[in-house]
Amino acid sequence: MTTRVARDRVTGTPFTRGLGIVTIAGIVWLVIFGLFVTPADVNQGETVRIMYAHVPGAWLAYLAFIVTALSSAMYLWRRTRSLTWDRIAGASAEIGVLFMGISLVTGSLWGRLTWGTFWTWDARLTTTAFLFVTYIGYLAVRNLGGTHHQRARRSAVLALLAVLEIPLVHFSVEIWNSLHQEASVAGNTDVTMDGLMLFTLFLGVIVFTLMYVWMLLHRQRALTLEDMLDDTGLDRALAARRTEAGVS
Amino acid sequence: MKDAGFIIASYVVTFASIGLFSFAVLRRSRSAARDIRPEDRPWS
Amino acid sequence: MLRTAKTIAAKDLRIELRSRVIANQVIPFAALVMILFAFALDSDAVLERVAPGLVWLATIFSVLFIVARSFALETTDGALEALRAAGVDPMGIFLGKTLALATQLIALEAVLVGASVVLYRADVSASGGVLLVTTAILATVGLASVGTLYGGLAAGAKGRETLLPLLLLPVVAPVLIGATRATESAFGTNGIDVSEGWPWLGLLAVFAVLFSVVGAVAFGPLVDD
Amino acid sequence: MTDVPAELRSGRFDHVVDVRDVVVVLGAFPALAGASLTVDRGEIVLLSGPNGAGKTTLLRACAGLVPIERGRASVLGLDVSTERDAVRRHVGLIGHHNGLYSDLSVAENVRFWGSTVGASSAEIATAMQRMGLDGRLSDLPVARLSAGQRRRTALASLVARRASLWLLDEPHAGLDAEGRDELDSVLRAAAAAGATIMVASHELERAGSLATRHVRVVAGQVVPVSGGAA
Repeated sequence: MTTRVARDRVTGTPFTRGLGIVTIAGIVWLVIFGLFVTPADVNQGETVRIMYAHVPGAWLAYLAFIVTALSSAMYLWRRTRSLTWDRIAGASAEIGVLFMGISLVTGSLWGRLTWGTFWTWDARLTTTAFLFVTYIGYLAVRNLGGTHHQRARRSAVLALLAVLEIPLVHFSVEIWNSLHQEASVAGNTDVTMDGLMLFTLFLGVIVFTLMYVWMLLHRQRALTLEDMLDDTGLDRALAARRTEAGVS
Repeated sequence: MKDAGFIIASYVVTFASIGLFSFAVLRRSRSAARDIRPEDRPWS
Repeated sequence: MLRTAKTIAAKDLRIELRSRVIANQVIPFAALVMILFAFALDSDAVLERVAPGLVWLATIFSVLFIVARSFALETTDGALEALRAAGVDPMGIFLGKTLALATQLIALEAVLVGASVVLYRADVSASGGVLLVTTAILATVGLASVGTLYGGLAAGAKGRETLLPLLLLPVVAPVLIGATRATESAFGTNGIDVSEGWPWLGLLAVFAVLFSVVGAVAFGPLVDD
Repeated sequence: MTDVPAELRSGRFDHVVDVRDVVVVLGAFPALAGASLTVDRGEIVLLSGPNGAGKTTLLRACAGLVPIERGRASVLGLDVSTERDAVRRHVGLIGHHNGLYSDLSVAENVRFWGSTVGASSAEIATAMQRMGLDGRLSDLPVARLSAGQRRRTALASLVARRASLWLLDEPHAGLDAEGRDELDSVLRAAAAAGATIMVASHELERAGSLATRHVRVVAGQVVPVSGGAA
């Protein structure tokens, strides 16, 4: 029985299972509504359908980075120095980098169709690209090694520094951009959303948020297992060293 | 009909990467769990 | 704390005075980059237009080398660890190393501005000169602070040569933007008036203050394991 | 980890070094696997044992340089984990690295380390003199010194910053015979004046004659020496 449990739901619980089923149903619903049920936009035409995948993805990336910052702060603030906060921060940053990468790709596909260009140096886009690189750096620092608590403190400080950096980058790019006044990309991209389109967008945000919670729980537990694995390895090595000492 | 290709591509990119990531997480935790007793897991 | 900072800064500058690694290697490198830009862009008109940006781009690349050198001093014979082991105030270490770094950067920037006057025909008026000096000071404080902060984090790590640019370059983007725009006004590039440069200094000042204060607080936890 | 008894904090303590069941993990390797040791004021304790047994890690644990995973260690009544900065100011560790700047001269290095605690120039001159570094040698850059002369410069730096617990990892390595005698007499004088010294060494003959007590470190634990040497 125990082996079955170990095989079947390692990082899962009844809660995450239920959540997973709801999420998958939501994804199916979202895809059907996004691709087929909603009407084409007056200005953007069919292109607007990318938005139902893009906007929730971008929202999620920002949410994930906010969670990273908050749990890093919690790690440093709480006297217990609980590694759970650190693992939540790490797991959330990984998911954030994933979704930011996805939304950069979907965003540039959308941009190519609407603006005729994959990329524009608009403040929001540029900040997003910087955010992406910054958190790749954050993940690199998490893998530097050392003890769990060394990793936790280093990366927590770094995550808080990133929070500081982002508004500065955004602000500077914004005023840098405002000077250029190059005919800002194609004029007529305003979306006039009808009820069904708005509903689908909200549905996307909700479905993606559920998906985020599911991924975060699993990733956080996987990190816990990996950390525990280091520790059980330690117990065994400790026992081995003690016997060694007894023998000599 | 270039639009359709782009639209479908963006959906595929989104859900394929999410699927791959989730799959990798589950597989890594499964291999990590081999040496840990289920009753030691704080969430079960 | 200030005594520690003074001691550390004096030590770093004395080492540079003896070894002349920055003077004989990094500054020539930066000047070389300016010359290579001229080959690549190949037109006086273009060069004149982009000269301010090139000065700061060359500075930021050189910062990577100066920071790496600054922490190589500390790690080759375990001096940084010895400082930690002696309970020396990390805030003092941070301020001292930042101060030494800033001094070296100012010398580098002077050379680069000189090079852009000679190579790219940049033109500085008296009022532009005041703006330029203020810009250089504020940008330098910011660059030296983040450089020391992330340099310390990367110092002991494996793969520090590649980690440092990955961490540092995204952070210094505001300095690059602000300093470039201010320098454009100081040079009068594209007929921009000197007075248009001053607002950019606000950005540089915010960056400098923010990262020198935060750096002083965060340096200890980042370096100390 | 956080509940240090009040009487230890106030400066009244039983032992200068008090290490209890300490586990230190480097990577995934338990470099110390439950080590216990007490050292009193004025002692010169020799730590011997095979390579990789944990001698260096034990010294680094006493200096608050490695995180203690389990167990507790205190130095001068200060907890090594929670009052690390205070511990460090009283401890001088010389390991495989000397912590010197090779572009600076001997005098500049010693002065630098002395000035981190605000030592006077008289103190610094004395420190160099006691390590035989006065005269011509003092103006040479460290890069041009022999290994033995560098070690003496590091020791002089330690004297200059007034450390009261000295943790020396293989201090005799690389010193010539004269330098070793000098080193031993300096260490004895320092111990007599109230410093506490722990020496990790392979060279039992040399370090054994210096030490007032001898313990072995084996497989990450401290074991008494059979036969009770010195």
